[in-house]
Amino acid sequence: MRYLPKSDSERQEMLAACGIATAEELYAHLPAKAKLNRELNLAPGISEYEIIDFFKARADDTAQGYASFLGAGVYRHYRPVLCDTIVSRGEFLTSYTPYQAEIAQGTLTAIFEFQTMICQLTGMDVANASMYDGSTAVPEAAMMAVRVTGRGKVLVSRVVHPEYREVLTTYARHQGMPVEEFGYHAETGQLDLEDLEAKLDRDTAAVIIQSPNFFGVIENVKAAADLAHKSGALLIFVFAEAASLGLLAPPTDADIVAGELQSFAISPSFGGPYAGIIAAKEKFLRQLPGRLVGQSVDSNGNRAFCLTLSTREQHIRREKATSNICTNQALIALMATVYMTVYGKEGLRELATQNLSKAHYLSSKIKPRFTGPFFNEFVADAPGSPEAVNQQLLGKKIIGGLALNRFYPELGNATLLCATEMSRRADMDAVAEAYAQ
Amino acid sequence: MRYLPKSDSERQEMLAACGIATAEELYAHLPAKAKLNRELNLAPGISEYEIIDFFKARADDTAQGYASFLGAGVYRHYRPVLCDTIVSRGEFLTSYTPYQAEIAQGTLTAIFEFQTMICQLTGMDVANASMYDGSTAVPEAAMMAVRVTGRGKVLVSRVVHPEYREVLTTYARHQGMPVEEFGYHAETGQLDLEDLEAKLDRDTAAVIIQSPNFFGVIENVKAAADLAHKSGALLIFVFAEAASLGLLAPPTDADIVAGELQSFAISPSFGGPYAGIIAAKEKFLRQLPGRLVGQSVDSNGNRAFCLTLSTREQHIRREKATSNICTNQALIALMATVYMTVYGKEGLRELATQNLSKAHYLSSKIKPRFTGPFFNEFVADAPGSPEAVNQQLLGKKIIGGLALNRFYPELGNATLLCATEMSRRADMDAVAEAYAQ
Amino acid sequence: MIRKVRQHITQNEALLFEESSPGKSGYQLPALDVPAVDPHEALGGGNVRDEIEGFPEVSEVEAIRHFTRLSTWNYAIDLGLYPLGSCTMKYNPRVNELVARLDGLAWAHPYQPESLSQGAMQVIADLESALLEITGMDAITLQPAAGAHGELTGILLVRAYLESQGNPRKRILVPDSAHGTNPATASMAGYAVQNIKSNDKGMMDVEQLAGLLDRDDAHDIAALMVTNPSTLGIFEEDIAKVAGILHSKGAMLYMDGANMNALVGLTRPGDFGVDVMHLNLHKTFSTPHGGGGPGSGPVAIKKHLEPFLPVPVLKKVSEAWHFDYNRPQSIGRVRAFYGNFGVLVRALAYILAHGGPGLRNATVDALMNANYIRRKLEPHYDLPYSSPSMHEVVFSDDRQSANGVKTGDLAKRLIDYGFHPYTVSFPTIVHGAIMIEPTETESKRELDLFIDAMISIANEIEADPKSVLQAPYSTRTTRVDEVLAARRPIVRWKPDRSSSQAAD
Amino acid sequence: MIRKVRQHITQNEALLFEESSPGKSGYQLPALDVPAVDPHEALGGGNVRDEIEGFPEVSEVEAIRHFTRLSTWNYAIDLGLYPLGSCTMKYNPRVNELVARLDGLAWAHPYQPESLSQGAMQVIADLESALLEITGMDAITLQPAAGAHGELTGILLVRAYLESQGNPRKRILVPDSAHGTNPATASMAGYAVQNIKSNDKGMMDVEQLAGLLDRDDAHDIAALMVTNPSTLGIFEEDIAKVAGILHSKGAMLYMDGANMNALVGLTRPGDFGVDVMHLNLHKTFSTPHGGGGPGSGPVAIKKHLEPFLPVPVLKKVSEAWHFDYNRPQSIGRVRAFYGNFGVLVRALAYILAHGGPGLRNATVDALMNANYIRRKLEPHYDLPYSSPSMHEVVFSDDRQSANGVKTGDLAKRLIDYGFHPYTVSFPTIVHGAIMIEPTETESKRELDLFIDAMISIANEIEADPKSVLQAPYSTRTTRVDEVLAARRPIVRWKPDRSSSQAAD
Ligand SMILES: Cc1ncc(COP(=O)(O)O)c(C=O)c1O
Ligand SMILES: Cc1ncc(COP(=O)(O)O)c(C=O)c1O
Repeated sequence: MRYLPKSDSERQEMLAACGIATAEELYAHLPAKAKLNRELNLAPGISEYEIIDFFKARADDTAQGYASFLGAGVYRHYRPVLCDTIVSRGEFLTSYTPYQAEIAQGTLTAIFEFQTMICQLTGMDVANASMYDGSTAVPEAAMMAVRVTGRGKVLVSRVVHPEYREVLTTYARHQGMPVEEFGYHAETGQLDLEDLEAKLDRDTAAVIIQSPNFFGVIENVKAAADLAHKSGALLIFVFAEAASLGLLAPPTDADIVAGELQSFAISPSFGGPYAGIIAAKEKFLRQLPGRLVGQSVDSNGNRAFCLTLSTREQHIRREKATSNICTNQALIALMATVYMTVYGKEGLRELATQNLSKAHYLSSKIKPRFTGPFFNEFVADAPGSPEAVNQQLLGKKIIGGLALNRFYPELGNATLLCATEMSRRADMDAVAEAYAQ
Repeated sequence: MRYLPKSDSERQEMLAACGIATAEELYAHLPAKAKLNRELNLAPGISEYEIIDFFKARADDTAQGYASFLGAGVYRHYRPVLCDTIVSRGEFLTSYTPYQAEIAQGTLTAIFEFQTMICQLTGMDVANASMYDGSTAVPEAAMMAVRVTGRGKVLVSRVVHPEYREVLTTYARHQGMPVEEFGYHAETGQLDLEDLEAKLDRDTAAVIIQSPNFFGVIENVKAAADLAHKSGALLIFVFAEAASLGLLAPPTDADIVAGELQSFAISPSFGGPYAGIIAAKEKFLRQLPGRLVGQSVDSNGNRAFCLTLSTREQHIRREKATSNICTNQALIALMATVYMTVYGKEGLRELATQNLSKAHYLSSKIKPRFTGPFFNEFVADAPGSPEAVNQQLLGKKIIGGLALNRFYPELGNATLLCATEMSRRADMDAVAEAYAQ
Repeated sequence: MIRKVRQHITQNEALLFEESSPGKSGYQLPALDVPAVDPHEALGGGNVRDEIEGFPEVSEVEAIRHFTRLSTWNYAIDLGLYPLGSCTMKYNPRVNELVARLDGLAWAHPYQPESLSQGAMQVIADLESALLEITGMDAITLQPAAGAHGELTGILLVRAYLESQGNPRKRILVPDSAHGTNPATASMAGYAVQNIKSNDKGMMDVEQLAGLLDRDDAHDIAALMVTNPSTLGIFEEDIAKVAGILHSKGAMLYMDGANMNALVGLTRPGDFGVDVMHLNLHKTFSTPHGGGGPGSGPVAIKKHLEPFLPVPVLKKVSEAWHFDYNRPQSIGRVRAFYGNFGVLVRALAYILAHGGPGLRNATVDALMNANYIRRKLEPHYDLPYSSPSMHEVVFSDDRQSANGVKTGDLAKRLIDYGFHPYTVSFPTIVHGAIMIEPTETESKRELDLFIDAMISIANEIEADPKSVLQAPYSTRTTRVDEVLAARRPIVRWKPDRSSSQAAD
Repeated sequence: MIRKVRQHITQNEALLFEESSPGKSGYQLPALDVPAVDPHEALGGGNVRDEIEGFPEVSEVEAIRHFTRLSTWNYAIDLGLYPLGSCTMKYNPRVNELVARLDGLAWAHPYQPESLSQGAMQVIADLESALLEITGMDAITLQPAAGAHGELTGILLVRAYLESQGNPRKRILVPDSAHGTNPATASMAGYAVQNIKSNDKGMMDVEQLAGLLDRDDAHDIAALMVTNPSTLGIFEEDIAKVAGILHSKGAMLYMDGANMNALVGLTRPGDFGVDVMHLNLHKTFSTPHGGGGPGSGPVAIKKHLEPFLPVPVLKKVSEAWHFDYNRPQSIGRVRAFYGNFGVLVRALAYILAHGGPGLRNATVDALMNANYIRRKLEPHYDLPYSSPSMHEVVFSDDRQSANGVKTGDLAKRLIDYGFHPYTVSFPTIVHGAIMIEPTETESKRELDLFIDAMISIANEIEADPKSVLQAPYSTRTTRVDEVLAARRPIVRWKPDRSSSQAAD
């Protein structure tokens, strides 16, 4: 087998060195009853060529070649070639968590840069080395707020990504952490400040809002923060569309930021792997979940980096750890780091402005349902059932917007349409035409 | 511009350091009449995304998705993923000719291994670091024979690849090196030994034969070598299908081997870049054209490699050099080196045997025109005009065989059909069906 | 004599922020094909940010050099043996990277119509059934993003099941040799953790366990979380018996499958009483660790837990794959969408490459490599447990620490010999643990070099223990001050005050 | 102080042949879907080889490690400045690698029907017209595989043209600053080479040339081959006049365009009298050098040479591209098929990325970088020619060799500072040449580090010249004995006699 670097005679030599005659003796001690006395019922191994063929056939049985106006937490952004070039280097791809700092400075330095860029983007003071994704970063942030405030409850906006909220619910359920939702404003599509205010109480550890929210609408972060702070709760700011940070005011009024970086060179890949982050104010540093890289010096006094504050983590603190997270999304975070580097200060802004322009071109032809300002996606009512208009668009090799009744039954025929820098005018015109009927 | 690592203020600083105020002063000394007083009439630069789009459109306007039975010097073999993985490493991709041995041991070691593998494959004693391709290796080998023998003329078999012969003719024409062709046997498709014998004379420096020859037929190398040697000429053995060397007897009777490695992981790429080689008996070492890597030691006595015997080459010997070649095909040779490593001793043989089996499956359904033994291609007469049968196959997304009348008008409707390990039985059956009509 | 490595020159590199200068850039966007919108107008001034202070401004060539230079400071599987115990650092086939990047898979949006997602869903389905065959379990979810995430999912399944039986119970038993994620998980799922001691064979103590489960308060034991083979690399011989004891009290057996690479093709958790387990696809099924992730932590279960699986569950409805959300007893989602799909693709590619018999052969080679190392190093290092080793072997630094050299120092010295260290100080039940897992993808040649290095270091420690304490000597970064890093945490770059003043 | 690099550990690696053992393999073929053929039966026993003695037998993981380890011993543009004069080592954009590998281009067979090759032919056509615009010439062939190959093609065109005029003539004039390929080419094309001296400005001596062409035997001068800018980095100010003189005698002006990167967008050879020239796409248009190749050496010509172009010539016939072979005056083929197509793709991608104005900006930056270095190093190194520098600058080791340190030693010391050396001892008209070409893709930061290094070495040579002679000190391979290599050439591996006996 091509992945096994041994000849049979070497195997014999090694078994002899172990003092045994046959490979079977290596596992002779397994309880007889537990032993599998047959081959696994899986086909024999196939060649590289056949593996590629196999997956090409699967890939052909998808939406290859379709334009798409889906967003809703997963965005089609162009992926600069450099991102794959860098993460494909064996030194990054095939290394482990950088516990041995002296031979992991490459990874450590890159993560330190990543943490820095996340702080610069979000206006926070500190950021961790990554979470699994945005959806799991949200409950981790909530748990952090609970630890920090000593309070138990979290309030979450109904226009936080529905799947993020579902994950929050799953995590919260058995931790004595009640989760309550507050509504949105039917006209603006923004969170309902009055409802929030009404639900805030002395046991509220955190208020969780997302901006741009699931409807694509930009929230008034300061107003929400003020309300939260007034009752002693923290504000957790969630973002699902990282590209928006190139243009939108950073959430400096928040206490904790939990976000999803998929937009930064991470392919949609049917839902993962992506990379989440948690960033926060300096004072919450020791309550962060996940890995952190810190700056130090080596024995020659040269700047060097290492994993730090690991007394927060499961491998030291066990049941008292800030989280059980171990493996994170390092390589994906590196991809995002390369992305942020390639676009840089100017590029992220221009990119965001292009997204804004494309979405507003589309909204100039399809009336948005909500009046709040939006970035690169917005809600619009389909002329009839969303399924019908989408079916029609599929005929033109266009995947239309997401039908929202799945998550918001009250919205009837509303759809969520997203345009990015990759959306072509002609396709947008086709969508507009379908909506005009 | 993304490839230019300077800000405008840095440019100003640097110009100031040069003692000038504007960039124009850098070329103010160019003769006024020679200066281009307009912008180049080329479109403004485009983004990476647009570049990919541009070439995807070109790529879509080709035979993408077609099965093919073309060979004739360019073979469809599977390319193991490792080949691109390795040559994509910046350390190999973006380094220059290894003149500075101390920081080029990676390239040097790999070339040394390449030279060794070529010797092992061909049965020769020495091999160079690569030539442009097979077609240019042939005249270089001929010139080498002229230098070695002090004779002027070369005899070349008509079943050496026609384009190789054309290149030979171009090179030979102005060097006082007459090139004469000898024929092939109408029944076996092998070179005509009688014709060769008749044309050999005391001025013949070399006899050039190819095996498998352009008809796919395996030659009797020893017989040709004996004739050549009897009259004091060298035998130059040419191969265009390197995969055949996995199975066929190496040309140990030859004095010089000139070959094309395209079959070893090098994509057809509309004709190039490929990699040629010249290998030879030890005694001709100093007459080899092109670069050579040799083994030596460093000042600590460790084994080390460096370019050697460069007194043969143009940068030292100028007009007396063995060739004018400078840039060669190093990266492509590296690709072939990885290929030979991945397949290895057993793999090349199994690969060749699969090729043999596929071609013989096809020949079990389509009668070969020649009786000589063949490897993975053979000549067969089309039922009518080759164009007609090929047109019909195109309808099934199959590219048929090469019409030979282009090079051998005497062969009428003959076509050259090639099957490799990548040829599928169903496609071969379709070809057979078309030929059966 | 150090045969594996030599010293060589390496490029230094500043941080990106230090290489930036205003106006340099590495990108170009296509020209807009729609009218440009003024952000202030479209969004309102208050919503528009100022420039991102300190953000990188470099060209493409500087970006590629930056990360290429950084990369050369890393050790990696592609460079040699990476014998981190418990981490299963095996060769990551490159074809898997290629197939995961095929457009149709890489660009599949999780919300695109199911009719246009069948290929991707088929990949999930194929992997699910292969993993079920390998584990002998009844059902599976691929949603968890890593091992620890799988643990949480698995324990939530246990909890939901017990709840459905009327009582979620309170405690989870965790052997003292367990990985830190096990207790951390139990606690996140709302359980108290009770540690249980291993016996002198390095295995669970069945008597003790039986005792525990015989006590009156045993009805509040929800489950036992056991790693098998344990983190000592030892197969829990009494696992089936333990399962029986637990089941008799209505408690569940959770198996941490991080070491499943020792079992594939030889024995199946489903056949020895496990109710729920997770797999680490990034270990057993060789998806790249990438400097710490991503991973994937599928959870496989027995029938009785099936109603509680996270939504959605993949289901075939009239010849087409379909995501089923209508699962009233589900624990809910543990992650958005369907898991780390790109990792799933790689794991399936790995399974296809090996095939059934091949997976078993790989397991056997992994066992052989570990036992070969054990045999060769036993004369030089203390082996605290003599039970048979499976895929890894755990020594202690007992003999070396007598000379003042601890496992951590020894590990640093190993770097000078050209190897990544083994896992240091884990499992904690072995004092000064030296935890070595070679995996099956190491050649005899590489193992012999490693063994020589370990023996040579043992000899150095006999001869001159002090010399080892300052190691490594051969890396561009010498020993890093981790204490300083934690005492004065600097977790992000900030402009140098002096230089930023100068720039003002 | 060396700021650019530090010492670091690097993996050693034996040769593949030394790592092989019988039965290891890195491949698997799909199962045959046709009956297996017995080679002996199909071919006759005499045609079937024995096993390939000594050929590698390693697994995939060993293969990837082998080449990855080897790669780490290389310097590369991706790691830093590579200031080889005349070689134009500029950044190689990675998108170019991607587009060259698109299936439809990479798998295009040169003999597939033209109707199914239009996309590939369009690439050739687009590149042809861009290069014609850039050079100001009338027609072009992309067939030659590299610069030297282009030279041969170009001189054969001259020869064919002159022959068509009745006499191919006998001599080619070559300035003493020319690259070795120029005289070697002339000789391969059947011409005698006459070297001509440069004047004290480092340019061609027009008087001398005029004299030569005034002589009675001038009618046997076929052409002058001149590199412009010359290998001194100096623009030949009198080039148009020289062209005039040559033309007046029926001789041709051949321009070696290896340094065309100094001219793109500023001036065009077609506008200053050149009849024929080659380009090095792997220099000016940034296709990767790959450790020595591949390249591409298009030849651009004026109208009168067009009938002689190699076959085939690309032609548009009723809206479709077509290869025209019907060219009775053609010199014939210089290479099979249509040239190094994959390199052409990359060059076109480079041109598209820059665009017209962008290409000119790149040229200007290249000039600026060279002149910046010149200014900064002039106080420390002897500058033999004071004419304005274009894209490169040539110093001599005059001041350093007074202390016994030659350009070659200095170059080796530069390695310790973290840089690839400049071009050593070329052009030969400068004694102890130090030929520096930074290219436009170097940042000020990197140039400053280089300048510091060069100055520091100059100082070292003043202080302690001996210390420089043993450099480099920081590479895993110290100075290699090139004399030994040439005296006792070992150009292939052979099994060690002692060990092979042991194996017998
Ligand atoms: C035994 C054991 N359990 C659990 C884990 C956690 O898995 P992950 O890192 O994928 O979250 C690990 C990984 O280090 C492990 O070794
Ligand atoms: C001035 C000059 N002419 C010609 C050549 C030869 O070009 P190539 O190496 O592409 O054959 C070179 C390349 O080194 C050169 O620098």
